[in-house]
Amino acid sequence: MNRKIYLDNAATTKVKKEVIEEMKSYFDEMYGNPSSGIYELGRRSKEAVENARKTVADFINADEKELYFTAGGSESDNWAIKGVAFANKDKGNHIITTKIEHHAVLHTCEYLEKFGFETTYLDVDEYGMIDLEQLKSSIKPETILISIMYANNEIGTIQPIEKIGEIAKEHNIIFHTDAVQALGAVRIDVKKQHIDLMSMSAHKLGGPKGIGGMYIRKGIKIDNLIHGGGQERGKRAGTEGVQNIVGFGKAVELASKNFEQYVSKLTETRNKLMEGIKNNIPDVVLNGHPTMRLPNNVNFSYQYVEGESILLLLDMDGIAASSGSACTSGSLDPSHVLLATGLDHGTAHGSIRFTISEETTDEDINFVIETMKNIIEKLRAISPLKKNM
Amino acid sequence: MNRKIYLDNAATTKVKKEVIEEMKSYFDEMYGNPSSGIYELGRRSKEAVENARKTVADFINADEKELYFTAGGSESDNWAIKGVAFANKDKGNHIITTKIEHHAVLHTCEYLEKFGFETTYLDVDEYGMIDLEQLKSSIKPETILISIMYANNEIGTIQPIEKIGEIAKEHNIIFHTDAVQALGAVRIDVKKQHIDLMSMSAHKLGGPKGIGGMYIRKGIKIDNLIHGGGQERGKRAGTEGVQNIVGFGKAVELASKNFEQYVSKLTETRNKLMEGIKNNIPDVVLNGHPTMRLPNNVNFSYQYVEGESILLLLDMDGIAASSGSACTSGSLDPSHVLLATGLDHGTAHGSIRFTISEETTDEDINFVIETMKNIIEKLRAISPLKKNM
Amino acid sequence: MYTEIVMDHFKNPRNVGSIENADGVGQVGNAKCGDIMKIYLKINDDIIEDAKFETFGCGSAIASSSMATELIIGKSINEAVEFSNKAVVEALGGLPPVKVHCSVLAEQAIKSALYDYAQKTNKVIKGLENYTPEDEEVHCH
Amino acid sequence: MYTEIVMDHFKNPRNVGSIENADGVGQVGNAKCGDIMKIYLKINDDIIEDAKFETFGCGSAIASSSMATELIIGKSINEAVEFSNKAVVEALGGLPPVKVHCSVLAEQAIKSALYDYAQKTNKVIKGLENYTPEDEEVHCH
Ligand SMILES: Cc1ncc(COP(=O)(O)O)c(C=O)c1O
Ligand SMILES: Cc1ncc(COP(=O)(O)O)c(C=O)c1O
Repeated sequence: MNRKIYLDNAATTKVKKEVIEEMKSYFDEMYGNPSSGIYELGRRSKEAVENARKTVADFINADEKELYFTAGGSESDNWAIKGVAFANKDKGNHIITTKIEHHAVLHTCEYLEKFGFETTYLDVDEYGMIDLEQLKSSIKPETILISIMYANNEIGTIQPIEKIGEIAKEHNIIFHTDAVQALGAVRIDVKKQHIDLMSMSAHKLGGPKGIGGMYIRKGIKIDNLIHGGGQERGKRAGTEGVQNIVGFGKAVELASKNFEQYVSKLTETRNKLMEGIKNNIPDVVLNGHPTMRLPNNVNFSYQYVEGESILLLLDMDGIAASSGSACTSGSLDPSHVLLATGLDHGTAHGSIRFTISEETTDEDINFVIETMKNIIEKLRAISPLKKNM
Repeated sequence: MNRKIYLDNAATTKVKKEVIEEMKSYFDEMYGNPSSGIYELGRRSKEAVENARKTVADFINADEKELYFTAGGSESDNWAIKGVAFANKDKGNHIITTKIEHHAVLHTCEYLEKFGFETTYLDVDEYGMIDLEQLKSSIKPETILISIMYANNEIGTIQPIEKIGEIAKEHNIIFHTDAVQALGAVRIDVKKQHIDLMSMSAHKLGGPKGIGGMYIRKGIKIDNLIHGGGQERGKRAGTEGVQNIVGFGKAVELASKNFEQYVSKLTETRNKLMEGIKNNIPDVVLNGHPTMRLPNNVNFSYQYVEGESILLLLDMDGIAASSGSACTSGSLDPSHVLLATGLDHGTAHGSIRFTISEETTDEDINFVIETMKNIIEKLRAISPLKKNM
Repeated sequence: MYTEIVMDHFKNPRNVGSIENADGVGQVGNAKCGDIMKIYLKINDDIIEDAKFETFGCGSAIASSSMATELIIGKSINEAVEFSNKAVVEALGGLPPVKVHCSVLAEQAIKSALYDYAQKTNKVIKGLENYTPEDEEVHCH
Repeated sequence: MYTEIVMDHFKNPRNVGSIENADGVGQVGNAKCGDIMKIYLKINDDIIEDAKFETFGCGSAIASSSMATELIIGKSINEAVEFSNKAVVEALGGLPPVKVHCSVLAEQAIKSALYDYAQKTNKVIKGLENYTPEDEEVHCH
């Protein structure tokens, strides 16, 4: 079996050829430090960084002065939440987020308890959607930050970001959204959607690992997470990962071309996979919202079987997938996201996420459906749960 | 003038050919997320990260379990200082550092004032050396951290790290050292030198930008700086920059080969440049220690002239150098490091740092000396200061 | 992640299924923790003549069940009571630390099946005097 | 970073040097801030016939001095008093924001030289009535 089908694009993506090509010359030709603008090598690097900044900013309808590079989505999430909390603690100590955020948000909020901050974790419905009324009623005079993810990494559910932005704005509360999974999959407009802070990560859309971005609306009060040199207009210290920034810029540039076409093709392929599984395998539960979901995300729970064993059998057939988020595999707890949607533990344990890319073919889809059918049959045959039902 | 001589290797270095070669396959072949160990692509990435970890750990005589990857020196410095401060604030609120640290240390200490921490900034002598007696007498019952850089980025002075480590150990205080400039230039042994925490950065020794490391001795109490997923054994969240980590590992592997030979060759070349400038240009002041200095660092002040104009003229002749640290160029203040050594402002403004690499030839050195002679003459001819002396 | 032996027993698990009118049946684990193991024993003259299993769980849980049944078939009851998860781990060529609990589960499933046998036959099995099957309260490992 | 005009004036500064028995000499700035500008004026019939400078400072300080002297040679005293840093910035094709203060320094050096001329000749220059040379207290820009 030499076929390889990579369907874990929410964990990370292959770096695109054009991106690699673009990055190449920033290793040993234009290797200057962007802070060394006094000489040519330095200026070239600076220029490259600023070009990438403009590309990324344009893509989300931000001003390039509002766009900062970080080491990835986790750093951005930490920066947004700690930075706003510490800078605004004279105003209040209350944060609102959801039960289905990435750990980079959840664990940061937990950490802030030690500094006297309190967090309200909003519920989600069976589709992973928050309730705007609950959001409104959770707002207190001490609320300084609302952090709600754009699209969920496990189940793909897309939140009503613009409405959340409006509510935050009405109440004069800073609104952060983790758009790590949304960037390049959904049309984002930080102005229209009233987003104040937004986390991004390059490796989720064909860029390199270890580089990310943060949108910070002009005027937002936020402390630095990484203090030091004057890089990123004094807001994020550290010699810029120029080659990675260039790669991030290129990945965004590629994503912005034929964006609508790309999304609709992806959606079509995704639907084929979704339908195929639903129609060929009994006793499955779709996780996430049926329509308000990422165009690349397919997540089902397969009753009476456990996820890891499915993944292992998939791997033997050359298919890479994930059970919940990449971060939680290896852990024994079922995904907090699935539990938040009301799934019981047993069912949650049997969930598999396929996240496709534009390289995914119909042939791949058919092979995956067929393979899954066999795997689930095989595992159910040895499961003591099936019979009890 | 097509000659290009890069003498700003303390700002950043060219990525080595072998490093680029090693990184290559981690973009679009082995692009898996190391957290996705369930399938082969993920396992390969994980393996690559662990191999690099072992290489870097071995080089500093650490256990690989004590080595963590970060996004660079600045993140490591921030993590070390904030992490220890926040984790040990029940023990005390006092930090000791020096006046000549990198801004990543200084600005972090300043930021911590807002949380009730206090910092003592040790003086240095004219060579940039701290006084061990002053260190001892600065220790209070509330002292929880001593952070003293291994080698200074501007003037190259190397501190008596082992003695500092001993003092810290005697008093049961955590000792952090910023070894960003020292790694690959000085033999480091975290065990022998009683180092508890150590910051590193790959781009200073032929590795890629945007990746660094932190040594954390087993048992040291430290909070995370970046919370989230379980990467780096739960201590530093964020999808690993695998390709960059691989590059870091390779750069360290290369540095560890023929290390003594490399250092002695570098020292020899450096001495030629130092002697050449001293003997050919009048009214210069050597900055830093004459012998206890980095093997690649040459830093002089040229009286009556200003550094930026020297750099511009050097650039025209294809020579890249720096006036103080890369981070401070573009700023108007003279370097805090030079002022701490007792230099007056005028003299400090006229300082130029050359940092050589193993690629620097004798021919380069001679050309630089000749060029500097002409530049200094030219600028002194239009300086109003010269005549007043 | 897993040894070749683990992968072999996972891919081709031995002794899958149930035994009709088994002399002892034990089920341990629960869906909350993500693994349930059910072991069936056929016992004759104090000798375990056959063993079968059904498992809901990860790769190592399936492999552990498979290996455990392999190891106890042919053993006497007294030997089977002494049976420890270490034997499973060893026979599998090792398990990742986070997965060792799967082998513990196998040990418990066997004990539980022996206990069931003892109850049904009104025998006292040496070494099982103080054994009581896992209560319903859940402690995931 | 710098425009071509800045680089040209930096590389080949015009009017470098001093004027013996200058009619007016002004020095502003200080070593602490990293720039000192000294301007010498030769004035005849209220016309600036010649101007020279000596500068310790960064590239834009040298270029600003060079451009400023170019711009005021041939000007009347009244025109020179009105002379503003904006003219220097404009003529140089712009300066980076952090370097605009260099052009301010050039304006001040000229004013200071005109003041010196007024003191020496006991003239009152319109527009300079309230001018006093920078005191020694240092404010870096
Ligand atoms: C001594 C020292 N510490 C810290 C840093 C920061 O390292 P990085 O640029 O990798 O964040 C540098 C270099 O810029 C340095 O020279
Ligand atoms: C929704 C979400 N937020 C944050 C992150 C963290 O991003 P990174 O791995 O770049 O730190 C991820 C991916 O791991 C994610 O899916």
